[in-house]
Amino acid sequence: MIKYTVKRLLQTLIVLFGVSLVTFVMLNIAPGDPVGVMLAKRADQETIDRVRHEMGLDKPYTEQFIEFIRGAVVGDFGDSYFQHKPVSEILAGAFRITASLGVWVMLFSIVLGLLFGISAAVLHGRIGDKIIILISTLGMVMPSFWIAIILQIVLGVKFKLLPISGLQSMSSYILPTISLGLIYAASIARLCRTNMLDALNQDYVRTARAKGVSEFKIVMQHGLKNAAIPIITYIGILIKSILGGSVLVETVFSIPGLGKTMVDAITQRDIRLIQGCTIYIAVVFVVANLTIDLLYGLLDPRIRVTQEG
Amino acid sequence: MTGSESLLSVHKLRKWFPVKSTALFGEKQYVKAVNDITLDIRRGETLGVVGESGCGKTTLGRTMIRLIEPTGGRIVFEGKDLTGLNEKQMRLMRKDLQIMFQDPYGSLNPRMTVGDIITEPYVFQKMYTKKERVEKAVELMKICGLDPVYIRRYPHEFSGGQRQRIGIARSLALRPKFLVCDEPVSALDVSIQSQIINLLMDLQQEFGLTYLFISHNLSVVYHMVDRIAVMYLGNLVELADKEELYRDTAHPYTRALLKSIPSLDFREEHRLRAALKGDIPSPINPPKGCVFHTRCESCTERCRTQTPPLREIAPRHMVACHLYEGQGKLVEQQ
Amino acid sequence: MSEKLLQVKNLSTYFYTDEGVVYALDDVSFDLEKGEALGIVGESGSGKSVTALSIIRLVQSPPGRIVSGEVLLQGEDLLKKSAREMRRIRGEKVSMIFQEPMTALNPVFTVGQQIMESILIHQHKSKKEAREQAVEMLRMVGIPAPEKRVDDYPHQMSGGMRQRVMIAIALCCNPQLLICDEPTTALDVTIQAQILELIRDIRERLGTSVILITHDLGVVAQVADRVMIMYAGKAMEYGTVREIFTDPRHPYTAALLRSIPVIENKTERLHVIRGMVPSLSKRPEGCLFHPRCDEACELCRTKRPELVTMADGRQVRCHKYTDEWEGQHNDRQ
Amino acid sequence: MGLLKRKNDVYSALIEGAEGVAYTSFYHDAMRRLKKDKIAMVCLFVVAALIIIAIFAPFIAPYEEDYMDVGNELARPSSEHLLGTDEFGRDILSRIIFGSRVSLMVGVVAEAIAVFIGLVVGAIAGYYGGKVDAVLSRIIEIFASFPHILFAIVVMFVLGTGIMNVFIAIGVVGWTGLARVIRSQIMQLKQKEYVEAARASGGRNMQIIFRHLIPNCLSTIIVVATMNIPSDIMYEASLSFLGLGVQPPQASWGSMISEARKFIRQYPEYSVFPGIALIVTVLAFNLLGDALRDALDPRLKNL
Repeated sequence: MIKYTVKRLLQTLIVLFGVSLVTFVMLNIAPGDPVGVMLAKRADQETIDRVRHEMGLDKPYTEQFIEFIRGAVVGDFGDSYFQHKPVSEILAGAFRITASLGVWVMLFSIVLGLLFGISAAVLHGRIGDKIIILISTLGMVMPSFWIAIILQIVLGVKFKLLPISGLQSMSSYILPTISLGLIYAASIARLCRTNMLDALNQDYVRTARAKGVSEFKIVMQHGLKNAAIPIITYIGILIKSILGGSVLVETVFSIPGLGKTMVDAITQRDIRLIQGCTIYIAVVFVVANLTIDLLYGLLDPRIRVTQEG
Repeated sequence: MTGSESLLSVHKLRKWFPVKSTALFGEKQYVKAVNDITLDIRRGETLGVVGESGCGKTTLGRTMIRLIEPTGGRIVFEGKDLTGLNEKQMRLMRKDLQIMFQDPYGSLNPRMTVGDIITEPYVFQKMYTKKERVEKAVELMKICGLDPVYIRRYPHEFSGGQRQRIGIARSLALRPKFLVCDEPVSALDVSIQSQIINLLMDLQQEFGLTYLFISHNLSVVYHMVDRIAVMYLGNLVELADKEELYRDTAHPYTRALLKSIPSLDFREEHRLRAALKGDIPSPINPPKGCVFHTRCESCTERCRTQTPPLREIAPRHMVACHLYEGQGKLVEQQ
Repeated sequence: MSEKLLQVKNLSTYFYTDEGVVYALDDVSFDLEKGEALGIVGESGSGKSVTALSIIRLVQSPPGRIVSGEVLLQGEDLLKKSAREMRRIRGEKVSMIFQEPMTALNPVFTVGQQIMESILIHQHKSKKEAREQAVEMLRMVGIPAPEKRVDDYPHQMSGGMRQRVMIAIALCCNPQLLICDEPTTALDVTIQAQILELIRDIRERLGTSVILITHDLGVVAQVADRVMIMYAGKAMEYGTVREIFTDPRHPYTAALLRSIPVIENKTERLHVIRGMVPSLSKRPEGCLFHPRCDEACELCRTKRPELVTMADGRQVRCHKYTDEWEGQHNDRQ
Repeated sequence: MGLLKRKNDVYSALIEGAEGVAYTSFYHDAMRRLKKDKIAMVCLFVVAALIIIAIFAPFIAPYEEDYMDVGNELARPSSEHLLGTDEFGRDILSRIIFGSRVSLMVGVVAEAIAVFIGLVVGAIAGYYGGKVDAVLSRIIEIFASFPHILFAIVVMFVLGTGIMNVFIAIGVVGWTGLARVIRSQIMQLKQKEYVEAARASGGRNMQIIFRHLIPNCLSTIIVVATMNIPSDIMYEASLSFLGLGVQPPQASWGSMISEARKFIRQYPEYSVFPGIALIVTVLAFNLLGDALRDALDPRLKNL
């Protein structure tokens, strides 16, 4: 188990370094003249050179990269050119908002997903299973931004039941959570159903039945415990998708989360902020993935308890 | 039928698989699948290799034809040392060394027709024109008891027994001299098993083949072979002509193997008694001294510390066991 | 109460697949005395495993369905029992072990938990008592240092050990009938000998009746008292071990015995049963074995023989032992 | 040797004999299974219809892509404009029809890029294993750490907007999933006995990869690609929705929904129509992917 943990930690460090390298290259080297892109020709060459010097972009790439890494490790991504505030400050605030929404979306999708998934597996072959498959397939194809707008029109504008923007009150969480959560609830349902069916077809379930164990206990204990392992690994991917998906929902409901910050930064061409945002989100995902992998090791005895010599 | 001079021999052949050691910084650990085995197979002979799972018989078969690269020892085929050949040279030698497999479903590519499967060796060795290859395929199918009309069918349309015949046809395509048969009948029903065994014996007659016949089923092996090599946890424990091995078995493990076979004698007094206690130890760190000592009734202090050398206690009857200390002469390891 | 523990009458189980109806088990009858061991022998696709699954009603439906017949356990017909009643019987009166020890145990539960689960369902015991009983069961099936191994996970054990755990699970509530579906096929020959010896000891010590399903006639000779030979879903011959091995009457039984390589006999070429095992959905007309039988004649090709009980109690499904056979004798190919 | 003598009759027997025998190749079987699945046939029909609409859009659409019916902006559905007009008076139905071009092209082109990269990286990592696999797996992990949408946005930012850049952005981001699937499949296939048989008769690495490994991955590639196309289409729509994908006046369902948002009060249905077109397309591809998986690889079927 320790070996598994250390190996994973090492791999994560490499990935983090790789993530920062890719982001740095894409934003500073690929576009050629980042400052030119940033000021979008709204300034003459002389100001461009001054800004380039100010941001230290005239130094050789390797030096810039080392400086960038030293800063990133400490959480300092430099200052946003347009907001004249440290990027890390903007991101911290934005992250709190996205995180609070993200938690609700995760809860919503996991609870709904497991509920539908398990019942579909238990009702396998009967109508219930077919209905759930249909609903979950439909759920997966609904673009989150489109549902967001429809909910806004129907519940917000027409019936004025729920606030249609911002995250001030609790009720303002409902619409964004549903529109973002629906897709993930559907994919968890499908994943859970497949894994449950797979687990219920294993030999050890036949052994359990030969012992006289009740169907309910077979599903809940034997089936779920084995099916849970792949589902937990999916939660890692879920976090990444939520971070991605929030871009759309935050734009529709104008919630100043990480996603919206990112889009605004892109439209304003604020290189430092874009760079900070991308790294920040990737790091959150990588760390979350690591914790889930370690959790995965605890849950699956085949990893926790290695083969005796 | 058995010529005198040796077709293929191996000297202290070794294959150790590195294992990711559980201890983080511990020294490298190995599964010693094949441990310094010396064997000599004569032209036209069938040598049986018998042993339980994890004894290394499959690895030995594949290492002998360098399908798996050995970690030590020498392989000599028709006087030529194969161990040193580079890939290109080895590829030419592949014509004479072939292999057939156990799993009728895993040994044939489901996406290729029977004709393509059998003639694929010609593609790799760049032999014959397209037309000649089809003729060869038809010829090989007939020899192996398959109706050539089905040449364009896919493996999933054949029974287990027929698939084994396709595998045999493929292994004969390059007219090999030496054939490794890795448990060719273990996955088949009894009635189909005897059909394939008879086919293999007929082919040996017709083409003067030399077989290395690997199996965990001693009675199947006994029927097919001239000599039997018994392996345990990567080591050769006994090697003898089959009657000699059965009549006066030397090594305790061979005796246990023979006694464990459920015979058709149903009488109460002859019924099976378990000959061996406990389980096969883990191959990662096998027992010191004689690997079998942990399960052997006549185990002595010497067995726990010293690895018994292979010695010839009777003409062409070798055994690696301290019980025969001082008898016969040591097999000198060239 | 009849002395017979189990009476199976005309049991048939068919599988309804999109390629057609598979007659996996077709009109099979046999019975089992208390403490007796019955060997069910057949090649793959002969329906032997389906027999066991039908008795204990674990046939997966769809696509499988028990179509007809009775399974009387001490006079009570299991086919009429409700699902809840069957759950009480499974593990308490009848239990079963399977072929693949590697996959038959749940990887995320310890071995002890899986034994205790059966105890806690059928016997009202505290967790502590159940755990002690589990350790006792592990000792009884010959697992060294059971107190320590009880908390091991299946992946920490060898194939042989896991099969012993399976037996411990099956026997922890002392059932009257233990069904073993090819229990030693996946094991090495020396480990197989240990498991067969264990099964024999259990019969002596606990008096449990055993149904042993296998394709290996040697295994049957070593453990069983009576034997039923199955082919393509039907019973071909039924008799005591002595009768079947010394005087095999059905051509298939005789051919099977002759085609097994045995070390002692010196024959050069193995006796072969020509052709292939028939498909269970497209079965041959007349006697199912006639395409592969050397003594087949016109009668065999047209009329399917019944299972006939002969004077000495032996049962054979072959026209040779019916009076019609004399007439047909001459025109055999 | 007796064999040569029979040469001619062997040959003639081969021709008249083998010809007559019907044989079902693997793909015949798969097609037969697919035909039995009614839903799959419907989806196949929908996808085919979409492709035809996309190709012949100029002939099918009642109006030009950017024809403005001045003075008739935000008109409700009428006989002239079946789905009404947008804020510039352009016919919504025609723009949806032209929009199908963008979506299908992105689905195909982006997925082609993703499949190419994924196949190459996955096959090499899977086949060679060891250090090569360790390095490539880390690279896969690095690219998989970025949320799909964000990475595409950054790529768009670097490359600039425009349809070609959208294809590249989505393609360059979407290959990690397929790479992982191919890698694990190649690792399994590598141990198959027919690969050992090929190596035993002198087959070179490249021959083995192309004759044995890739053909046996084909069904997985087809299934995974078909399942990815809908998400690619969704990503394009999202990018365009954020104004970072297809730029006006070119019609894309995503950008239409984004424009429609501004006129929720006057003409709420405006944003519904492109949404429905998007959902139908994505649904068709999704169900087709499921059906293909069941037909091509019965084992993958989740019962």
